[in-house]
Amino acid sequence: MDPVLEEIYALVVPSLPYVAGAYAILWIALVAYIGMAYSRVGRLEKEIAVLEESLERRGISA
Amino acid sequence: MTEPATIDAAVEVRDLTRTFGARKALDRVTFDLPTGAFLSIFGPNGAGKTTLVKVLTTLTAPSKGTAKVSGFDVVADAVELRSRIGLISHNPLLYPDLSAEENLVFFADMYGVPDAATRVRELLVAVELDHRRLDLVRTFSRGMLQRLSIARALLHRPKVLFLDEPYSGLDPHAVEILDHLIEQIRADHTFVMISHDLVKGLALCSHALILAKGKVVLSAPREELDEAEFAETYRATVGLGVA
Amino acid sequence: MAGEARGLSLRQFKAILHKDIVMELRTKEMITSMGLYALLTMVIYQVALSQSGTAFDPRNIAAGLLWLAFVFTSMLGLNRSLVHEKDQGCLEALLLSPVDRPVIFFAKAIGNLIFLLIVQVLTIPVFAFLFLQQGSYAGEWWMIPLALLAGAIGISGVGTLLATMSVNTKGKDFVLTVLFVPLMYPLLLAAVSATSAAVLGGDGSVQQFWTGMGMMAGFDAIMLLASFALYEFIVGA
Amino acid sequence: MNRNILVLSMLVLGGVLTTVGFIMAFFFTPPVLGPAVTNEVGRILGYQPLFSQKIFYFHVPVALSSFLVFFFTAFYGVRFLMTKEKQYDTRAKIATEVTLMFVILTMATGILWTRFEWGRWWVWEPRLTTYFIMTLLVIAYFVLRNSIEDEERRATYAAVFGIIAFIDAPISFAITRIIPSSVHPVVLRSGGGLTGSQLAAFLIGLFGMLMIAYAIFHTRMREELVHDRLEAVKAALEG
Repeated sequence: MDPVLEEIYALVVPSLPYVAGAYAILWIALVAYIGMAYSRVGRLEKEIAVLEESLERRGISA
Repeated sequence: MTEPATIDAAVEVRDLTRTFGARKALDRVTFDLPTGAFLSIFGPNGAGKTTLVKVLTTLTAPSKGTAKVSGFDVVADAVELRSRIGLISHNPLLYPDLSAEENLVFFADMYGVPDAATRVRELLVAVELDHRRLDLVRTFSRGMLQRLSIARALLHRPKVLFLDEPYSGLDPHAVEILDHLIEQIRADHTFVMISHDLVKGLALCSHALILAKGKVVLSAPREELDEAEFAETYRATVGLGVA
Repeated sequence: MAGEARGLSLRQFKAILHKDIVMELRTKEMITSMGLYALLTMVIYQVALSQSGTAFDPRNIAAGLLWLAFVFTSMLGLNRSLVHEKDQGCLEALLLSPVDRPVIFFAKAIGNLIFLLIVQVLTIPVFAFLFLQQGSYAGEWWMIPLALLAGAIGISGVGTLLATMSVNTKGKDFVLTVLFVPLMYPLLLAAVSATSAAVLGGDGSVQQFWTGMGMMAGFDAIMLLASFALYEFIVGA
Repeated sequence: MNRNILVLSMLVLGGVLTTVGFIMAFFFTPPVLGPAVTNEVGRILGYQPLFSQKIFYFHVPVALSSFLVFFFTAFYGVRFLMTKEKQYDTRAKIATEVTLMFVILTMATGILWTRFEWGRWWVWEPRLTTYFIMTLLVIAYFVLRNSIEDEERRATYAAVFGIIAFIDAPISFAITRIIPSSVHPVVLRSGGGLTGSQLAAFLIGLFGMLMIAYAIFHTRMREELVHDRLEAVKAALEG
């Protein structure tokens, strides 16, 4: 193997799992958190639409 | 400490509202109570009775509106107001590990009662607990506790007495004693009582108030009330349930 | 008018403190439970150190062990002192009287401080007797009470605020522990450092002691001020 | 609706900026040199570039953001105690929730770095210790909330504890550095500030992270508001 490359890999490769792991944890957690919040909002809004409809049918305004 | 110029009403409540988020514990409550009257507050659980008394005794601040007790505003003059009111609750509000006398002396100190020892002795005699004054409150029966807690409430000669379901959990004998004591002090005090017991509350009162969902459903002097109609209104509000 | 109000506040302060002390002398509930708890902790320490070998010098961790015992006993005591008020609704009766809320805070905090100091005074000789016999005490003697006092002030001040909160929650003592330990972390670190300097002595121990004391003084000042300012909200809620 | 669009664009922009910061960190910023080769006596014989230092470009933005968001817990706590309005309690609660999220992420990235650099999963090093305590404080905040039934009391206690915890965090930050401790290893770092492109990558990452924090906060806020509306409609229906 090219000695220069070897030196470079020796620098990068051992720490790569940790750097990649840190970055992955960060992004997966953030995306999951945001996604969950958005999906909950969506579900709640759907629920509200159903309820508001039945309110209208009963002729009461919320 | 100067008394306000005019004291027509012992309790004066105007548009009193107490909200937290969407929940309304009190909703524009308005009523007056003349000095010397006995008001019974009725209503289902969660109707706002306790909140109303908490606001009137300065333990909770109103969100909107005003309330005055004995001419003092519950927010602006809270400290003066506190020294003019007393509370008799279903809880004795006494320290079980202190003697009867120590309890009263302690509360006399808290109210800054002048010549505390004499006043305490005088009240112990009045509630017929003088012979037990050195005994720990822990050893007292329900009836004795009730008497002592009335003595505690009267220590600083309050103008207005608040009663928070004082009859709950009392045996018939203790009820009799309490009736008798209230009768004795009835003349020089204004009373505000929370009651679950329609018969008892109505028998004692000179004014009645029904709360439901934080609103005043009915507020009238005793003599203007038709008893059957009143009972009907009360039953209807209980059906309204918790606010 | 102002003088009159101050006179009343002083009378109320004395009344609450006096009442707490009389009740404690009568039941001896807090002192016995805290003292026994401290003794039991010593037994646990013996078990924990039983395999450490003869070369091990307990003096190196003495300060840490002592503060560990104080933290847990003080939480027990703090919880007790507020349960008294809560049990029969007496706290409500206190709030109904014309008393400034800070007076209640200071009276309860000083009461707790006194009980904690008593437990410390009782625990230290026992601890020294059980664990510190083989090595001689190397530091300056006056350092120990100073460090203990500075730590106890912080514990009783913030602890009174936290205990007033936790008696109104579902899991009283559990909630107190969860709130208390992380908040007290800086104080404990400084307290252990100062006490350790006092026990071990040696080069730089005086400087280490005063650094710890300074940190504790800072923590005490900031946290007492915050607790004092926020107590009214807690007690009124 | 405007608010929702703003939040969404902040989220997208935050995502773009953190990604740009990430790309810059890996492809454009010069590596930091650290002491690498030591002889038996521990003397440093040479320096080598530290690839693991790249964690810094997202670890520190998350850490700083967490502290900023924690400030809002205390800020809305004060606002609540002043006004007794429920909305400030909700805001404080969400701010603390976001703080918890960020603090845990700070710890996670920090631990991975420690594991590689020092060969241990956990070291009682001041920075990690402080964040550990902060995590416990934030968890305690939620334990406190969950153990109180009465809404208003819960809000008041949470506000008070939030304020005290926020005051406590910098104190423990300072004390872990000033009190001499025999536990944590002495860390040799090549000092000096960040160079131009390092600083740029770091700042871009930081701003991106702050935007994401803003977006998360408002998304959660929207969820709470919708939830409240739902409760109101249900109450109206039940008459």
